[in-house]
Amino acid sequence: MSWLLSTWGTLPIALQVTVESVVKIVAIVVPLLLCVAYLTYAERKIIGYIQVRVGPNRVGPKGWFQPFADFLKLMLKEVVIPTNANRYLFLAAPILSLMPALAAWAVIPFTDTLVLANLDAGLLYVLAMTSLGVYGVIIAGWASNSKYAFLGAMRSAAQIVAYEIAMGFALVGLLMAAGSLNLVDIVTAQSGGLHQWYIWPLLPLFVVYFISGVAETNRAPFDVAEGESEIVAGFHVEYSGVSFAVFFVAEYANMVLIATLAAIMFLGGWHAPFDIAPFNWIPPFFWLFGKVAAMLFCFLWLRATFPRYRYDQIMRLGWKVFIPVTLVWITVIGVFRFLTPFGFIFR
Amino acid sequence: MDWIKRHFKTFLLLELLRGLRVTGKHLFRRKITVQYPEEKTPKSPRFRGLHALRRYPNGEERCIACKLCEAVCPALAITIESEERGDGTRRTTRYDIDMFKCIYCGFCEEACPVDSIVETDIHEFHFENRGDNVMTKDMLLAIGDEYEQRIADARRADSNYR
Amino acid sequence: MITLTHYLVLAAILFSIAVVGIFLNRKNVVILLMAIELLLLAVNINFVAFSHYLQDISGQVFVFFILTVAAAEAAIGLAILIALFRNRHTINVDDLNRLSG
Amino acid sequence: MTFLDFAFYAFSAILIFAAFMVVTIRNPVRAALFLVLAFFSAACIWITLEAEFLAIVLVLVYVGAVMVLFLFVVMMLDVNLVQLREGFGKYLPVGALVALLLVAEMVIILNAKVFGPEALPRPAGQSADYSNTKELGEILYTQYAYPFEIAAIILLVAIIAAISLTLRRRPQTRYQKPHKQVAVKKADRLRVVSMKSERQEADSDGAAAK
Repeated sequence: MSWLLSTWGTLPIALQVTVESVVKIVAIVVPLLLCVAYLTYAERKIIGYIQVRVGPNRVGPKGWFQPFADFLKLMLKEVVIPTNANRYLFLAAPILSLMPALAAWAVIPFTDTLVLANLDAGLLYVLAMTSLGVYGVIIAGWASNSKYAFLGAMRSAAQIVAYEIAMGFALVGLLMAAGSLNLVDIVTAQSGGLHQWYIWPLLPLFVVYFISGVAETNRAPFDVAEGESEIVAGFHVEYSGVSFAVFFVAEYANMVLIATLAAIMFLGGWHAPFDIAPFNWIPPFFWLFGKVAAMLFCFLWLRATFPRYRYDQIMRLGWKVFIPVTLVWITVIGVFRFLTPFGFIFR
Repeated sequence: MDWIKRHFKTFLLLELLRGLRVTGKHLFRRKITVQYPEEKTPKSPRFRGLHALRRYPNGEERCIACKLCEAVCPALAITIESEERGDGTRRTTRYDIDMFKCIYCGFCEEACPVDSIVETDIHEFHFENRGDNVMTKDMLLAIGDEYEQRIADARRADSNYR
Repeated sequence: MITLTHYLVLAAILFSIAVVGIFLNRKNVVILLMAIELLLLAVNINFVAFSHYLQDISGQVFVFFILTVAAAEAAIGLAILIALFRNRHTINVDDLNRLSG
Repeated sequence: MTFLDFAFYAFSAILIFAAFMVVTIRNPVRAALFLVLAFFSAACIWITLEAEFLAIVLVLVYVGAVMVLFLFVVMMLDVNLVQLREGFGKYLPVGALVALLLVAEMVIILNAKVFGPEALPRPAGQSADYSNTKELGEILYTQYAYPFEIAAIILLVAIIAAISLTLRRRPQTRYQKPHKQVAVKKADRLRVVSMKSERQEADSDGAAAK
């Protein structure tokens, strides 16, 4: 052991830093992928329960190994590349959609010290990374050489771009309240109990953010991008096997990301709702985990409840409802915080 | 006033919350799933599954090659050839049902004057090779022999309603 | 050691490539717009590099404004392009001569 | 070679390659994708210059929004590529000449000692609590407040211009008005009239039949 440590010390600094970063990245990505795997299981179970079924229960005890069975099946399937498809772009698209979904996790704080990169402009970085996700979709649709894939890609890209604006405005309101782009600072500003969480003063922004998040990840009821009844399966019709699995993982990783951001920004992150005895026995990380799980449950609950929106209604909701709502609330925050003595509400 | 009420309803998402309440309640309802291979739901005696050719109690095959079933079959799944046997009765030499064509409508069963071709309540069967889907006379008779008791019971249970 | 010259040369090369691009693709309006974006990017790199080496944040403010204006330019340019394509069914610069006498 | 040097050369190489592909490649969709790559590597280069905020904004605005717009337009337009490639070779000599001139002039200027490492050494890295965003914000909202507002107006004008340029009403198309559909109440459509039940007299009915 000591030998290992002394050898480690003799290695060049660049190598040390690289190895350390890689280990940290793996330490984030592997649990994340496990979460994604069990999110698919949870989705099938919860939607099953809501539909008065029991969901998958065959592979392993109570179906616990179902995600691995699914993964194995997808690994073993053939990756079909359509005729006249743009081969390189076709294969690059799934990676392009997964990469930003994972890259955004670099700045997500799990507790006040457990964060890979405590970036000063963390919120902006997350926004930038999530805005890259649209490329995977567009390229997949275009490179497939299929009209259904292309239509799905166009729909989904327009939808993602539209809702990103509402989402960005919701976050502008948040950073007006928090006065920082640093995610750790944002959570620290919410310490002290349930009443300090930003969900109360920023409730409209929270609702807009969450619904935009659902739309951004192309989840039901905003999943016109893959509306089975109209355009088969949207941008990933032509994908099979591993390349399809990567799209799938990217969608779920984005869901987890949106849920985590909602927990961090509006629900007090890793802080317990009450800073008294039974609550602060639980370590901070598990509070964050529990909040993320609750947000993810809402994702699934929405999917199980609402029918798919019509496309023009989605566009109307994004441009004509959400953006004005966020703009109004930003004005309210600004006026209250800086021009009236009630500014403490939004602090 | 009405206008205000409507906008309150819209912006508080009341209707959406009501929908969520309904699904939320169902989350905790008792599940009614039947774990199929282990548990099975009861089947009606009229269930129309795999076909079988029956025999009389003395072992003589019932089918007299009247070809009514062949004629009535809407999917043209049945093929019959027949000739005279040594004792002067007419019997089939070939009785094939293509199970891929068959739509399990039960018309053959209805048409049969001697209750020979019947549909049993067996619905769990499969084929492993191409061509296996065409059931020949021997196979159909074998099924009939094997499940005669079940077939007879089902017919008796349903006899009041025929 | 990377000096200011490195960044300036990089920007110069980028600028030249974009100029060549304008010459080469002088029929295709879309590529022309892209080449203009590249020109602006080269200029922005210069601004950021100067800002860093002179320790003056104003350069970055200018980049901020250039980004704003360039985004507006791209949006309007593409809108004009779509309007043109709808009416003339081409994006060839040579065919867009309705206004010449 | 430090990590910074390596990063600079790597991203510069990618940037120049991508820019070259943008102007030479045949397919406009691929050109747009290479432009995305160019912007992305430029953002990385800006990070080496400690301009994190602008780098992230470049990714957010350009890669995330403007290039998506470009891709949309390029994919939707059904352009005749062969026609657009005419004269590609014809203008190459002129273009190359201009480019060479440009490079030569810039090299002459850059060779001078003003930008050398002696005149302008690389500034020491900022301390860990330095915030590029904060510094930029402080100067942007004080000294550059008016230009900032003018930029906002320009963006607004661009939004309006883009919409009004591409908007077209198709008179023969009938649109649905979702907000009106949603707002309809039972009382708007259904009127319950209370009236006495009617019964036709048997004999008059019979008379009519005759």
